[in-house]
Amino acid sequence: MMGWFGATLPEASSHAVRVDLLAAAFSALTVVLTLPVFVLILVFAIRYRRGKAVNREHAPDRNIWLEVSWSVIPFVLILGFFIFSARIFFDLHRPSPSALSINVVARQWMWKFQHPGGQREINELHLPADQPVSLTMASQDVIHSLYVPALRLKQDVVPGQYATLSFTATRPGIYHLHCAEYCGSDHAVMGGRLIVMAPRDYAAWLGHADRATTPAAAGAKLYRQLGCSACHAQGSSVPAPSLAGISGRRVRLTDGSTPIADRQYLHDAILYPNRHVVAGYRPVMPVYARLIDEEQTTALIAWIEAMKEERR
Amino acid sequence: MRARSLVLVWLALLLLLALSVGATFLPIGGWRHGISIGVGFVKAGLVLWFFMKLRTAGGLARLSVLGTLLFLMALILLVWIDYASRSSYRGSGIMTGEPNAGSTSTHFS
Amino acid sequence: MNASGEGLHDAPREVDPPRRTPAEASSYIADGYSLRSWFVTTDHKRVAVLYLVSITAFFFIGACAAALIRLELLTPAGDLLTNEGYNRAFTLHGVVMIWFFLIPSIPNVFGNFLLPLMIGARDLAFPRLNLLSWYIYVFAGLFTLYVLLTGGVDTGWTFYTPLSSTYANGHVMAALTAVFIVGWSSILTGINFIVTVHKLRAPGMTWGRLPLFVWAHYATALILVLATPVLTITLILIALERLLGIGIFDPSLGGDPLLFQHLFWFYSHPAVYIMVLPALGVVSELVAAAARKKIFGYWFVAYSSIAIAVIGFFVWGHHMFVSGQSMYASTIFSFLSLLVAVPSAIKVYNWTATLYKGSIALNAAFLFAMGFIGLFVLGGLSGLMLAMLAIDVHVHDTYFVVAHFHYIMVGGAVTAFLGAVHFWWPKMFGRMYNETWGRISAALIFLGFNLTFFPQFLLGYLGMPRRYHVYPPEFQALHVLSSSGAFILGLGYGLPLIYLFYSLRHGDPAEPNPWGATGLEWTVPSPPPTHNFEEVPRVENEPYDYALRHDESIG
Amino acid sequence: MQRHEPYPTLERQREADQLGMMLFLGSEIMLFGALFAAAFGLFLQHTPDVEAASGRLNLWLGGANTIILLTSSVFVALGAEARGRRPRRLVACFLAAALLGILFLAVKALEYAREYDEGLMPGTAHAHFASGPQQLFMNLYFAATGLHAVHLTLGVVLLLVLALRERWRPATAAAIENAALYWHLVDVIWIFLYPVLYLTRG
Repeated sequence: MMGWFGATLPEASSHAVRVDLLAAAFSALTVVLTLPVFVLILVFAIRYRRGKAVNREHAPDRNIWLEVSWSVIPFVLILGFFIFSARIFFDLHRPSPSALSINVVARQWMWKFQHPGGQREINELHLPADQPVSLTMASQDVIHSLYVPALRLKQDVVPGQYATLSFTATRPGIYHLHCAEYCGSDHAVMGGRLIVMAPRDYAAWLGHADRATTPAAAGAKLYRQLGCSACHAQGSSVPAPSLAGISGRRVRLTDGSTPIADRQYLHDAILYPNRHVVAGYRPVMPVYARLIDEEQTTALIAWIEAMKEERR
Repeated sequence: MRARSLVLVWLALLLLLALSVGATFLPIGGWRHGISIGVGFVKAGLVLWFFMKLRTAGGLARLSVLGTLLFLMALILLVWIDYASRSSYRGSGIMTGEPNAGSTSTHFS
Repeated sequence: MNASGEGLHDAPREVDPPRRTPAEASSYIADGYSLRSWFVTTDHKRVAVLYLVSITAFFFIGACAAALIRLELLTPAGDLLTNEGYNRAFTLHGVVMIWFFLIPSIPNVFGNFLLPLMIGARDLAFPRLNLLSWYIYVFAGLFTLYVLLTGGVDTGWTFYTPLSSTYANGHVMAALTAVFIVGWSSILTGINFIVTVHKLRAPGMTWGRLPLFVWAHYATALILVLATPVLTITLILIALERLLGIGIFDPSLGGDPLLFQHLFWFYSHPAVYIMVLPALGVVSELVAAAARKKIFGYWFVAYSSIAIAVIGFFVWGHHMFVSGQSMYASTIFSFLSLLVAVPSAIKVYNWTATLYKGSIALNAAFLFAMGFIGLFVLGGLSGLMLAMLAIDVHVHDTYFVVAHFHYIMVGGAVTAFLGAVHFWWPKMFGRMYNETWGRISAALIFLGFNLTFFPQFLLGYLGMPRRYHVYPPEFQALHVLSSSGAFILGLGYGLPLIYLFYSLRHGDPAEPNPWGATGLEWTVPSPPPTHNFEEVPRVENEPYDYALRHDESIG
Repeated sequence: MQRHEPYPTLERQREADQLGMMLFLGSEIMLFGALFAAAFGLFLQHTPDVEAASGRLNLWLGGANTIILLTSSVFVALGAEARGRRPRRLVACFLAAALLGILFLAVKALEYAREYDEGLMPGTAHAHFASGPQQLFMNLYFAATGLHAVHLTLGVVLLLVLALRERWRPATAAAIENAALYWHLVDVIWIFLYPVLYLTRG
């Protein structure tokens, strides 16, 4: 869209087009609101400069209605923009149910991506065009922020909390991907490329890409290694809630609340199990926060989610 | 203000303290916390009004206390709005926001 | 002094000006020349001068850091500074410029000097507290210098957790201590100003007769008193986290890094108004004096200062739209942020209306005021753009934000500071500076500033993240433009230092009222005597009661 | 009492002193207020943990301390009331309040010692917590009560100085009033600390 001084910024999604439209319209409003001020200041400064003989009689020193109108009218105009921009913002947080789910782990100073089929990438993300995508992001250390200017999108990744970013890239191409939240020494080089491909090319890329085990399979392996089934399997000696099909269901806790067992819930339940204890059970699960990292946690969650699939 | 009234205020404060401690043992769920904080406000009000002499102080002193409280309440209220409506699960039963739609619906092949 | 006489000072002179005028001989400056006489003074005017000297020193430290940053950014590669070096440079630039220059700049120099003079008082309410607040400032400054000399700190001025609490390894504790200490200086100054305005107004100086400068400083003082303690306690919590690992903001214990951001911005957003409200007050004075006219809509302008201060407390969440804050909270904060636009717009439009049918002197001070209005308007409106949720998601933490807050803080606050320096210099030191050089420097600064920071709006919108010393090569052209602007800007900032210093010795003696302005400070000699007023003035006039000069008006 | 330079009248100077003190207390309220906001945020995020951790604190010692502070406050109010008319009562009241303040600190120290023994003091060798947020709560408890104790200690010193020098160099009315205001504010802060920390039990 913009081509000043050799720098360009493509619009790689329909969201980008809407944001640009909003920004351009707001810039126009800026001109409408400021130009009269600039012109009048210059005109007055010249016309009424000291020493020049002009009519200076009956200069007003107040006019309530004039003042009210120039406070209220710009505000109402801006309010319209507020509603427009809030709608775009809310649309961002309404992800498509058929989204392609990518796991992202940020750490000083790299981005790690994993596709549903297990393909891993570092600092590069290949995605199909015209396919809704949902990134589930976790940070291993400090706050990072995934920023793709071509998509006009950015989301901070706060350690301890999953962040999601949903979008649909529409234009194949290679775009910058940055860390936007200052994260220490190599903040400036914590980035890489977003490569949006035609769906067929993406499928081909998936075939060639370095294919590790899928997150769910990795999770299953970890599940065995860590001995989770010793308690969580049915009929085990130490009673622990069954995990099959738990994902996405409401859970009743000892304090009486019934949160939905979403990824954040499962994340906290694995790393900090005593933060919320399921009703009818005792807080006996060990804390895994210092034993496994965010990637492993994500894999475990993938396996727990897959258990839900199996049950169906 | 006479000494006797000050002592009466003191007695009222002790009574309120007993009330808030007592409320802690009532089986009324989360209301306990509300009561003990509410009683705290009444006690603070008494201290401000009688001991700190806001009763006789000018409007300016009252305004400075009220104004400060206004900004403090703004801090707490707006922080509360954020926590109460964060989309991710945060462990308490107070949250009202919709659950994180993106994560429950995702699946792995 | 009259309308046609303003060029007088540029005319060649037959005789050198006297070394010491009668006014100077009985002024606050003549109270003593020894260092001791300055260091134990409780005279608000002398404390103001102490502040002027110290903030100028810190301004040049901060400017050096800025120069390093702009030099590094001339090329896309990191060739001048290492990653650590760059991170330390921008952290130092932020910490020094915000807490050691901008926040104390106008309030502690001009607020200190002028508040008592403007309201007809002999001093601030608590003169010793005032001196103490300068000592606290200097003490904190020493910590900053220690940080600077021992290698710096790399957390960014925002001290975001967990980077600052767990991961950063520079002199974080010393930097935290410096900011913690300087906060107390702010609080004491704020208390002093509020009490002064309430309790020391001269007879007849009603609230409706206060100069708008005083209104603005009253509003600023409210923020100083009520917002600074929140920063203080937040810094204590970070320090405790670093020292003892108490972890209020540490996610591994279940703490919330966003809570830090809430508390930090609860102070740091209002802190922007600490910097810009005094500037708005200065410009109101400058515009009225230059136009020789009553300010248009006095009450609107006065109350808009209070409104900005109050609303400014409720908008901090607009720094957190992409942080993981609830989207509902973000929407509320976005709406509240737009409310600030109303009082700001009132000021700008009212200044413009003030010029209508005025008798406008195009002197250096007024040029700075005009520059301020232009830059403040652009900064304010780009701020509204940032308050728009969808746009902010794109430009948050990019150069768009950098450009925006430099338009407000540098284009706004620093320009107004220089405007104030040029306007009140004759009052403070009793000498006229060279008007031509003043105009040149105003023009250079306006030009250099726009050349530096306007390209950064484009850079930001095109997707250049902030705090990057290495960047994609397509941004180089705009960065070079920006750096060359910074060179001009630096020149513009250096100039006043020279001709103002020169004027101290060689400038013409200033009359009590060289600009023909209203206000009590212009009724006393320049420089003012130690006790300001021979006898306490009695105010009987409305503020800015400039009479229409019929010799200037036809019709 | 002597009138100082910037003030036209003695009365005005007193008003200014009082207003200055109120503003300072306002900034103190914001200082602790931010701590309360942090505690509230912690409570919202981890209600069960906070309730569990709060239950470990000694409700009765905290309650006793509340009684002590409330009583000291009434003594300070009585003392300030007697200013100018009954100097000996002022001295007695302020001394009593200061002693109660010291008693408060002693009880607080006892509490800290017990918490240390129970392994509730973070950073010590045998500290153990059921969960991270419970440790956080205890941390916040120590930070808040510690900061309060610092304020209280200053208050005790202030009261002692005023009481002891009353005999040969009586303090100004403003100094007495302001010291009293400060003491009451420290009391008010405790009035909120008590329910927030001790009474949030499950």
